[in-house]
Amino acid sequence: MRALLAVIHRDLLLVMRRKSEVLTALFFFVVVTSLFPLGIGADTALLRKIAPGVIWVAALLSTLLGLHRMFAADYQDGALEQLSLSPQSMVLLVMGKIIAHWIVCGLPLVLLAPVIGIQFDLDAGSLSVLVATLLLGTPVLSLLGSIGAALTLGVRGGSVLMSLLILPLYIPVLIFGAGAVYANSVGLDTSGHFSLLGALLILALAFVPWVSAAAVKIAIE
Amino acid sequence: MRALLAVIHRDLLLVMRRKSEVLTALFFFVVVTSLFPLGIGADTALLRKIAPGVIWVAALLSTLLGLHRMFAADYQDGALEQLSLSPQSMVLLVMGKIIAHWIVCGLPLVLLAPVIGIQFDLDAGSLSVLVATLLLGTPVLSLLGSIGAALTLGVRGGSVLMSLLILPLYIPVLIFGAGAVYANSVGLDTSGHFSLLGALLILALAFVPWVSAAAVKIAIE
Amino acid sequence: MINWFKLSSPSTFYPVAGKLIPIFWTLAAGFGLAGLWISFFVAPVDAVQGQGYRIIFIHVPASWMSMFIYLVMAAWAGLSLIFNTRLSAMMAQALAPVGAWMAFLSLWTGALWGKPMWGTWWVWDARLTSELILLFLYLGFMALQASIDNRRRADKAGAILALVGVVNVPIIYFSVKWWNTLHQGASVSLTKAPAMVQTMLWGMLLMALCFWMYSIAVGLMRVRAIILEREAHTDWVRQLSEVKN
Amino acid sequence: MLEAHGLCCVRGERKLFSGLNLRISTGNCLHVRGENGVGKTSLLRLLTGLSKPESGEVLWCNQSIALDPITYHRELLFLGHRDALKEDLTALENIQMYAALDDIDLSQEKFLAALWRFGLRGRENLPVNCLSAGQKRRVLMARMLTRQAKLWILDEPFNALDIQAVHELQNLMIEHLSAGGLVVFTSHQEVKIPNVQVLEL
Amino acid sequence: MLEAHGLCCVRGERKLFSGLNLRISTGNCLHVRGENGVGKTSLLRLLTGLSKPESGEVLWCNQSIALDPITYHRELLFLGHRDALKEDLTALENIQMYAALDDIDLSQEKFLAALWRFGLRGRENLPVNCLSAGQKRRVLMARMLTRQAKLWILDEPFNALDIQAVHELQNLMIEHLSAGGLVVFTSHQEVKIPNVQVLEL
Amino acid sequence: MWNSPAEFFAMGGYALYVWGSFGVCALVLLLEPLVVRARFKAIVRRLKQEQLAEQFDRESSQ
Ligand code: HEM
Ligand SMILES: Nc1ncnc2c1ncn2[C@@H]1O[C@H](COP(=O)(O)OP(=O)(O)OP(=O)(O)O)[C@@H](O)[C@H]1O
Ligand SMILES: Nc1ncnc2c1ncn2[C@@H]1O[C@H](COP(=O)(O)OP(=O)(O)OP(=O)(O)O)[C@@H](O)[C@H]1O
Ligand SMILES: [Mg+2]
Ligand SMILES: [Mg+2]
Repeated sequence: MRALLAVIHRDLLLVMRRKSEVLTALFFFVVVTSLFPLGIGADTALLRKIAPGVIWVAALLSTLLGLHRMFAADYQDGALEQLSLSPQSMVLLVMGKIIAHWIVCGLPLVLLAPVIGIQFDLDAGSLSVLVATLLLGTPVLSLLGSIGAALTLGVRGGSVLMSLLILPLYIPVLIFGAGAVYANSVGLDTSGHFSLLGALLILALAFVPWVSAAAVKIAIE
Repeated sequence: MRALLAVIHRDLLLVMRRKSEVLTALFFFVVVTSLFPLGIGADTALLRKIAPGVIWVAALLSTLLGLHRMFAADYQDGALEQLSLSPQSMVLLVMGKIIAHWIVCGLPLVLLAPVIGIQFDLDAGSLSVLVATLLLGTPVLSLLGSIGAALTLGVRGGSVLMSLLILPLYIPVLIFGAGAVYANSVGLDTSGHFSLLGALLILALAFVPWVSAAAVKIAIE
Repeated sequence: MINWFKLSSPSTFYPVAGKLIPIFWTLAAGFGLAGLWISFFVAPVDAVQGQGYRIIFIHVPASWMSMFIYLVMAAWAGLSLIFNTRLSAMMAQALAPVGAWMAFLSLWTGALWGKPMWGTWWVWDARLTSELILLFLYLGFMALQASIDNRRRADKAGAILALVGVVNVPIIYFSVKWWNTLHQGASVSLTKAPAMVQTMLWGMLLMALCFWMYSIAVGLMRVRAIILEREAHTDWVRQLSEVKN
Repeated sequence: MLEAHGLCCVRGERKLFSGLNLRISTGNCLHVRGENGVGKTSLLRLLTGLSKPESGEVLWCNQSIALDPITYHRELLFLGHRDALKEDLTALENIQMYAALDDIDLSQEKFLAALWRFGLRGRENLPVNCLSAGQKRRVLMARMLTRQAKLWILDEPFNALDIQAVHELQNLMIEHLSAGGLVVFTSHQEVKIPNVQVLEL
Repeated sequence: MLEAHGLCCVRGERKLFSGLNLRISTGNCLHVRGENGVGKTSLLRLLTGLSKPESGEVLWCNQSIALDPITYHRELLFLGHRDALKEDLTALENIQMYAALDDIDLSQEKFLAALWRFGLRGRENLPVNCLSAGQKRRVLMARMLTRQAKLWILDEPFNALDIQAVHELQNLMIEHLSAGGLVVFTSHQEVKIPNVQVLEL
Repeated sequence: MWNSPAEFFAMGGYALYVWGSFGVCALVLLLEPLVVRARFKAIVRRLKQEQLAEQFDRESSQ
């Protein structure tokens, strides 16, 4: 437990050292969602219709962008080797890194989503569903992402390859997440979507840290 | 001139060594454009309407993803220092790197765009306009991107910060690019858009290499 | 005749700024009080928009200042790049947050105005969009400077970014404008405010002056803090009365 | 006590060494020598468990290190060619962070004292990327002091150090040995440590 | 002929040295010494023009290097702490790539001969990330041979090299000097090069 | 123009928007200088401490 906190603390400290880093995942989210109206046009009805999809895709992409940071820097300067030599189970260390990633890249999105929603003219009901789906979904994104980040360690062009590996895994989250918001906006029941998202989260929590730890070990061998 | 070719050759060789890298910008483009129908739903009329915007935004994001590669690796292992000590003007070297980036990240998009366009049910006229705008626009993206890549060299979290710096600069390209396709689809004249895109390209070609070279020099000082 | 070169060294500028700050605060407060009085008690109700239009008295000044400050900031940045003067880089660094706040206020008040007038918090109109992008440019500038440890490098990198931004702001503005006129959203049309009544104009002018003076005052305060931080190890800082024990 | 039986190491298609046995007991020191590329680094990585041997096994206290790596790692300190310091954090933060991960509780003063001992006074709070090549290695020396491990495995620890720092590191190693520690290291330079075993690869 | 007048170097808030003058003429060699962190690397970077001095100037053939960096760089070879090799490319590709950028035309055999001279026979086509620490430095030595520059500025070139390679590098430097070259280098080890000037920082 | 304070605060039904704008605006304009001043004071305090530390150093070395 102490080691878990130590890893989280260390990663957050590293992020804080570059103050900008705390905000950049968030900024990226805002900028991408703002690009769409520019590309598509200012028709409010149209925008409202595509809003859930756009916001979810943007959330997905901004989580993705921060992913390479999870292990890559530590791998390159040999710190990951040192971590794996510390008397802690790798699973714990990986879990700590995932949590730190979520705090930096996931949580801010959840908090900011309402503002973006307003830009797309969503109503209050849709906004609350959106936030709830993001709250359940972004941890899954961080968890699944860690697998890709670990698998592509030390592979040049890794960050792009990683996106490629992970995006297919992200698709269920995207579909249920955006689906729930859409269902709500047309007055359908959303509990099905939510329980599926919850199930994904539990599944991911149960298995992913082990998988990622194994992948990390393979990478440093 | 020989140095320009040498830089291009070197960068392409490095990319080829990781074969996956050649394809990943392209795959990313494909995956992002395919995510949208998943997030938004399969309504053909709606998809056709948002197609130009989505394709252009995807092109923009996939150019962005490869950008950090332009200088970062060379900076970290000291090769950029060595390049700047070679008896060549920095502007030339930077130009070479920009061209190499475009060949890897821009050109494939142009070639693949028609296929994506068909997925969104665009007609032949729109497709050709789309390809033409991409052909004019993606070099501008590579050029402008090099500024951000150079400015964020050695800055931790650089790749996310870079997106933040560059995306605002990309907006005119996005607007004219997507705008031309849209205008064509509603039967308006597109020559205005094209001449603006061309003007942007010429402007960028004339100024950006110098700006980026200055930024690179600042970074290695 | 003031010796400008002498004034451009942080050590001489620091005390001068200290003396100027209260002056600008007084000016800001004076213009502000007068402006507020006019905006709430003199300016008549607007025929179309009712009392809601009074937001104009802060919205327009904030919008103007956000754009104006960017220009000033870029000018300082350019000076620092060309002449390698320390003070101008510090000026640019100090102005960025002020400008960012102004851009934020413009967006905030605009959104709060848009809801009653247009029925929506936000539309993708040229002016609004370019204001949003301006905010991003400010934030990018600040983020870039914050993430580079080496001060000299941070200054130069920031200066390059600011100058690139200056070239781009008009391009962005016109591109968004043309884009918007091509396929405008049907829901809203931006009508200009009805012909300004004389008193309204005065109120706006006074408030704009207030914002201007405020920006100068806060900018100077920030510059002083930055000077102290950066020159902490020089002799003249050690000799300062506020630092000496 | 560290033992290795019949170690064989293959990199790519090249067999670097095979049938290598070694045995180091408490208070002893092993200097692995050999020309560039002969496989010193590869051997050390086998001993830490970072990579697995083609055949053979490594024993710590008569138990294979693959069985219970966590207990083994609790007693182990490995320094490689790369310094594994976070460039954005300060020297102090770096060694504190490693201590937290290694489950070591020390007061702030101890850390500072360790850094000062190796000439980093006044540089504790400088981000590591501002330090010179030798100063980075000195931070690692401070970590050796605070890590409190029994077995040290050091890959060319004398690189980039100036003459005085080389002396200090030798003293540190001698101290560690006389306190019952074990040291395995590689170096191309001559090293003055009493009764050191040499393994020529 | 390399000259420096009144060089002053400031890093962060620390003044590393000031008023430093030096002058090296053809066929001469300067060994910059000093403890870790004294500013050797910083001085070398000033001499290459990679960073600008706070005050003072560096002259090459009586002309400030800031005026015409390209001509200066044509005569200059700088090797730093980092090896600047692309890990994905092979040793051969690495030196060929640098030659292309440096405007040097050599046949493939010349490059191979250079690599072989430094014991990399059989490893020319291995990606650099498979090479050992010392072998990477040997690739740099091969580059010194093929670069054909007049002025060599080398930052701790003897690091990670084994004894034999150290000898070879010394011979290489002596050869270069007797052919009318100039060398500036740093090293914490003793170096056997005839009539070397020493600069203690 | 205003008949009662209540009417003034109601702003003809636009209270939320008008006071939301003016309120946030006032908040920002007041808080920003306060934050800057706090930062300034913190810097001065740090500088003072450093000088004290140096004095001690000098005295103890003598
Ligand atoms: C978030 C929303 C808004 C933003 C970002 C915004 C931005 C701006 C900017 C940048 C200006 C200065 C432009 C110039 O002087 O050329 C401006 C002026 C102005 N805005 Fe807004 N605005 C917003 C909403 C509104 C709304 C809702 C109204 C009224 C219905 C409005 C009315 C005005 C008026 C009357 C001016 C001054 C007109 C002029 O000088 O030409 N704005 N706004
Ligand atoms: N994929 C591969 N194919 C062939 N040979 C390889 C491969 N990977 C590594 N090698 C060889 O294995 C050896 C690795 O040696 P190692 O790094 O252990 O050397 P070392 O003794 O530590 O040398 P140094 O003193 O230079 O640090 C090198 O000779 C290298 O060329
Ligand atoms: N931002 C900074 N603030 C304070 N000191 C700094 C800063 N950046 C660098 N330094 C100091 O400048 C010096 C850099 O020295 P340099 O790298 O030139 O040393 P060196 O002589 O090459 O040492 P080595 O033998 O270890 O390679 C170090 O003492 C370092 O602590
Ligand atoms: Mg080795
Ligand atoms: Mg050095």
